[in-house]
Amino acid sequence: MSKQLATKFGEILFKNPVVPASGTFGFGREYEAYYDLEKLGGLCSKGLTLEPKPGNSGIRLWETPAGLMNSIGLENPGIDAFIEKEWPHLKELDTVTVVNVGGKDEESYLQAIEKLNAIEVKLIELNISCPNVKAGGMAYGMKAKTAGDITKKVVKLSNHPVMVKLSPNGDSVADIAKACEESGALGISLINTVQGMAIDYKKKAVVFDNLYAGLSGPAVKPIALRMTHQVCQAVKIPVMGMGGISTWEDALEFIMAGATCIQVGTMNFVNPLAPLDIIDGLQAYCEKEGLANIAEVRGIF
Amino acid sequence: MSKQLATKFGEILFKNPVVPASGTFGFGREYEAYYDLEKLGGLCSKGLTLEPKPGNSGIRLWETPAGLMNSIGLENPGIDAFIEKEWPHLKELDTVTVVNVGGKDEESYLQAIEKLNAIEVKLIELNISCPNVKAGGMAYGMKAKTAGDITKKVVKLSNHPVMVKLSPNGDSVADIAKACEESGALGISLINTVQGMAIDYKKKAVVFDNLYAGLSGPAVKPIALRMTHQVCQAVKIPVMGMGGISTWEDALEFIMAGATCIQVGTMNFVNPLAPLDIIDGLQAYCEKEGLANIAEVRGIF
Amino acid sequence: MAVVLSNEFVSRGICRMTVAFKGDVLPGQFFMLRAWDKDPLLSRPISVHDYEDGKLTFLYQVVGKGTEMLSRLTPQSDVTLQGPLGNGFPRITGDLCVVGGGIGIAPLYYLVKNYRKHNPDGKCRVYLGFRDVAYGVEDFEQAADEVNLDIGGIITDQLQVASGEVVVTCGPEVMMKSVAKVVPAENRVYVSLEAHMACGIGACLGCTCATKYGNRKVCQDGPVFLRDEVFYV
Amino acid sequence: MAVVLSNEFVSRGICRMTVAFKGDVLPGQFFMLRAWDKDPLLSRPISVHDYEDGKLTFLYQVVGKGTEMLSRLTPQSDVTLQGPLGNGFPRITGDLCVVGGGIGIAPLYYLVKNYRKHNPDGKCRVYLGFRDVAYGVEDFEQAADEVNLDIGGIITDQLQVASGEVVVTCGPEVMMKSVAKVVPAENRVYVSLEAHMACGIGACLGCTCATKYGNRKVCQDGPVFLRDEVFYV
Ligand SMILES: Cc1cc2nc3c(=O)[nH]c(=O)nc-3n(C[C@H](O)[C@H](O)[C@H](O)COP(=O)(O)OP(=O)(O)OC[C@H]3O[C@@H](n4cnc5c(N)ncnc54)[C@H](O)[C@@H]3O)c2cc1C
Ligand SMILES: Cc1cc2nc3c(=O)[nH]c(=O)nc-3n(C[C@H](O)[C@H](O)[C@H](O)COP(=O)(O)OP(=O)(O)OC[C@H]3O[C@@H](n4cnc5c(N)ncnc54)[C@H](O)[C@@H]3O)c2cc1C
Ligand SMILES: Cc1cc2nc3c(=O)[nH]c(=O)nc-3n(C[C@H](O)[C@H](O)[C@H](O)COP(=O)(O)O)c2cc1C
Ligand SMILES: Cc1cc2nc3c(=O)[nH]c(=O)nc-3n(C[C@H](O)[C@H](O)[C@H](O)COP(=O)(O)O)c2cc1C
Ligand code: FES
Ligand code: FES
Repeated sequence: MSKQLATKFGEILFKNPVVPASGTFGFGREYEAYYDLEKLGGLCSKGLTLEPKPGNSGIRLWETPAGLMNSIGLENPGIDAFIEKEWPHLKELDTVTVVNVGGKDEESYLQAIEKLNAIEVKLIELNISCPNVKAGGMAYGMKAKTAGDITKKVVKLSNHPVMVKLSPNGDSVADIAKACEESGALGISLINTVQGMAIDYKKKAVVFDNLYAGLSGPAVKPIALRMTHQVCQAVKIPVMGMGGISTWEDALEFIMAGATCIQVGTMNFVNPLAPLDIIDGLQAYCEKEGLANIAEVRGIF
Repeated sequence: MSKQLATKFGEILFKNPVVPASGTFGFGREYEAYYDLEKLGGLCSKGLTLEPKPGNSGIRLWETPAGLMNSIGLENPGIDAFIEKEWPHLKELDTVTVVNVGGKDEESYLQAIEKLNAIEVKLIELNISCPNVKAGGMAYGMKAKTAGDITKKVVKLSNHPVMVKLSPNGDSVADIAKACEESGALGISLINTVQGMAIDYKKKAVVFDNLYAGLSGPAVKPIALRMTHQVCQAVKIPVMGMGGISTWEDALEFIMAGATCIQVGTMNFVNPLAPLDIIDGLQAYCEKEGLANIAEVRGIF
Repeated sequence: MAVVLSNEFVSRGICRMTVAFKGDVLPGQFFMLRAWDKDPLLSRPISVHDYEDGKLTFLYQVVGKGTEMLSRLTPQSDVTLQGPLGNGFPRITGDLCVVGGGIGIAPLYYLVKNYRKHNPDGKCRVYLGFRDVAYGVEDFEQAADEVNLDIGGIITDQLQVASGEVVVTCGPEVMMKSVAKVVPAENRVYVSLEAHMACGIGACLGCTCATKYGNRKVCQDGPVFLRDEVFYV
Repeated sequence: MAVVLSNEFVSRGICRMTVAFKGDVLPGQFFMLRAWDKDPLLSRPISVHDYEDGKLTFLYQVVGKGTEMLSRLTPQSDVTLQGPLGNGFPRITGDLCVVGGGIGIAPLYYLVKNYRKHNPDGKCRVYLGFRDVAYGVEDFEQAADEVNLDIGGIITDQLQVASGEVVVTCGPEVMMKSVAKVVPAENRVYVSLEAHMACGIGACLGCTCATKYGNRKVCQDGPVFLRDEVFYV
């Protein structure tokens, strides 16, 4: 393990601060063909819900300038199938598997969390920010009050530490982050995708069946960096920053803005080795700058 | 005047729906070297304040993937100098000169508006959304309540129609737009820049003296299009849509989403002829599609 | 990174590019290609048109920014390949009837060639339909027993499928659906689907298509599916 | 749109590009250049290094994405030029002393050449400072009466300005400030500034610099300013 990159997120030890983001990495298997997942600080599972979900109909992906819009709609096999088919493999990996959980209402969040109590998850990422499901999590993530309420209930029920994933589409992220902190969240991750719209003028039609969709990728980086900074200023719990990170320099900027770990999403599609390139780049930076640990440049503003 | 492109924005007739955006077009003079401003549907003045403002110190521009961040900070000569030096020239132009007005508090907004009562402005764009001045307009633009309040006072005092320019950084744009409509706004324009942050990792420093800055350009288009659609659904008054428009296809998408006019900002820097190219493209589209007027494809979703 | 050996227009808006590549490549598989930094952001899925002696060929239509940039690559320049991806066509043993429409013929040539190699005695018939200009037809004529051409019409109007023939089709969705409709239920029909793709490897769930057995990923579970799996009936 | 006539590295990381252009071009003016679609988004400001017989030359350092893309342009390819922009240097009539540091020498060569043309009897002395490798020096030697070179040191250490000489400097900010400091107050000193630019024509107010007379735009009011205007004292 790299001395310079080893990172504690709350009590959880990450080999390095680099974590592929939920929904962009499947359950890891696909990327195993490209590299050894144990090189990663951690990885986030696709967003899971209590019941299996088929996801949204119609076009699900649309490219935009330096960005990607998606309307996957939380397609996933459900918590039971995850525990049965994916977890046995994931739990053997010597890296932090973060389990991302979505829900359509309080009941479904809590039942999902309860089921996860049966396995040894190191960290849950509570997704209250998916913009792509109508009756979905984002409703909770828009306001500090509702975000705090659901966080409190989930934290109470869960045997595992809970990190809450915030939306960039609602009220002030700093306020929402504070509400989650007060409700017992161990950490915060942000940003989920930014709500956007695409129109196919040739077809005189809206691109996505679901009307709006989520924007990610380099285009959103300045917004994500600002929100990460705002949240890091507002709370004491650790933050995983993400949104448009494509190089180690981007990752470093999020760390300088205060992020403890960073997640890499869309860039996995552009370059399947992106997380490794980022790890290598951060390592080289620490060596060049003579840092004992990357923490020395964390949150310097 | 093109039959197909002539557009009524409330009672105001625009030759075509294409209007260069505030702050990206000076007071028009610079672009006169490139083309005849009377070809434009209209143009927006740089944001004016009661008193002259020197703007922000330090770096003011920073490129991002498919985007531009700026921290100009409303540098402008003040309303008096505008009326004395720029207006005599602008008022002779056979195009709609929109006067963009910012302010640091209610008093300064109202005094500026009062001064503008002395000249024959066709449309005022009330900027309650500049993210780059600390004591600036954005504070008003973040909440429906404050946006409605200032709009009401300005509308009451002004002899001219008032269009309110909304921020993408606050509460639900649809709610804010509705509050402005109820307060007597003739129209809505959006979006102003999205608040972002830039870090220069090499210098271990924040790029902008003002910490955060405003993101514009193609990167924000999906967000701007979504917000334009939301506002068009929410209000009956006409909307000028903007944010990342770089081609006539982009412009058309905003019109399909419901915008009556569209504004072109950052793209003026990339291609000084961008507004003309967009006008020509829309004209050709109308001809190809056999539209009597572009309004036939407006707000079709 | 692979080196471009040649890259030429073979018809209006249709390019053929050959790159140096070593590996096992099956007919119907595809690669994700890119030859740019981050504009456009995503790589482009392109099928294998031919593969032989370390030479991998793509046949592609210039429709937008990505394919336009590919078309400007000159010999010796680099292109980034990810693949081969997907399952491709199953090994076909009976007689083969191939129906391609427009650029949908791209993956079919390598299929036919490969079929010929493994089935010296099998019969292979080909139907190719184009809107206005035909291309690539000679290649098929060399590899297949029979080539039927249609320009400007509807290829399924002339399509006659013999009993026992396995049908493989690739082309516009309407064409594939119509093939699926006119071919008797007793014949096996494979369709090669397209979908917008981000990862190409099964991680993003962006290319999902609904099948009889639930959602399947076009990139990982396809791009080739049985007609009745994907409700093309 | 202009056509590239030549584009070559003249030193490590330093390129000289000549393009076909017709127009009135003054020393110290600059152009906004682009040779890409929208990545990067903005055009790049580059000074006129030389202009003669419809041939416009730029000397530029490859520092990031934009200049890197410029450096890869081959002869006959197109580059989009906007300009000439800015006011450039004033017409100088007395003796001239030019101080350039690194790539800051770029706009000074055309200045010296032009000075020589209009002032056949005037004296023109040049100081050039480089961090490690010198470039472009011969050109200056041909055009100026005296060239003083410094590599790795501090150019102002050797700078001696005669009474009545007009001093023009371009280079890193620290260097220009130090020139501004050591040159006696009686000498006129012009500095050529840089700033991040979006429009290049005075519309965005992104390149503002604070001067004695209030804000000035580097692109439109400059890029050349008097030393005391911009507080370089
Ligand atoms: C498995 C597979 C194999 C393919 N094989 C070939 C082939 O051999 N030859 C060929 O000419 N084309 C093939 N295509 C289609 C090809 O991928 C698209 O034409 C190409 O991506 C268009 O990119 P662009 O930038 O030129 O167009 P744009 O329209 O600018 O692309 C915009 C976005 O839409 C996506 N997109 C556009 N059209 C399609 C499409 N038809 N299918 C999937 N995504 C699309 C692009 O990938 C990109 O993300 C294949 C598609 C798939 C899924
Ligand atoms: C009036 C003027 C004249 C210039 N003349 C020359 C010249 O003759 N030769 C030369 O080598 N350089 C010159 N420069 C500097 C040149 O513009 C930058 O080196 C170039 O823009 C860097 O672009 P990039 O994409 O390679 O670098 P990046 O660092 O990737 O650029 C990122 C952004 O920062 C801006 N930027 C970066 N460095 C500078 C800089 N020094 N000044 C202004 N903007 C910068 C870019 O324009 C771009 O918007 C001049 C600058 C100005 C303002
Ligand atoms: C195709 C796709 C699917 C996603 N699915 C999920 C998900 O299931 N759960 C979740 O919390 N976030 C999901 N996200 C959001 C990402 O985890 C991440 O927050 C976002 O993409 C911003 O990071 P990026 O710009 O690096 O991609 C998804 C993003 C993409 C592009
Ligand atoms: C350099 C710059 C200066 C701007 N100044 C103003 C301003 O003074 N007043 C205002 O209302 N908006 C201002 N804006 C915002 C634009 O008018 C527009 O809302 C925004 O840039 C989004 O459009 P675009 O993506 O087409 O640039 C400015 C934008 C830029 C890039
Ligand atoms: S393209 Fe990502 S799952 Fe198929
Ligand atoms: S670069 Fe826009 S005003 Fe100077």
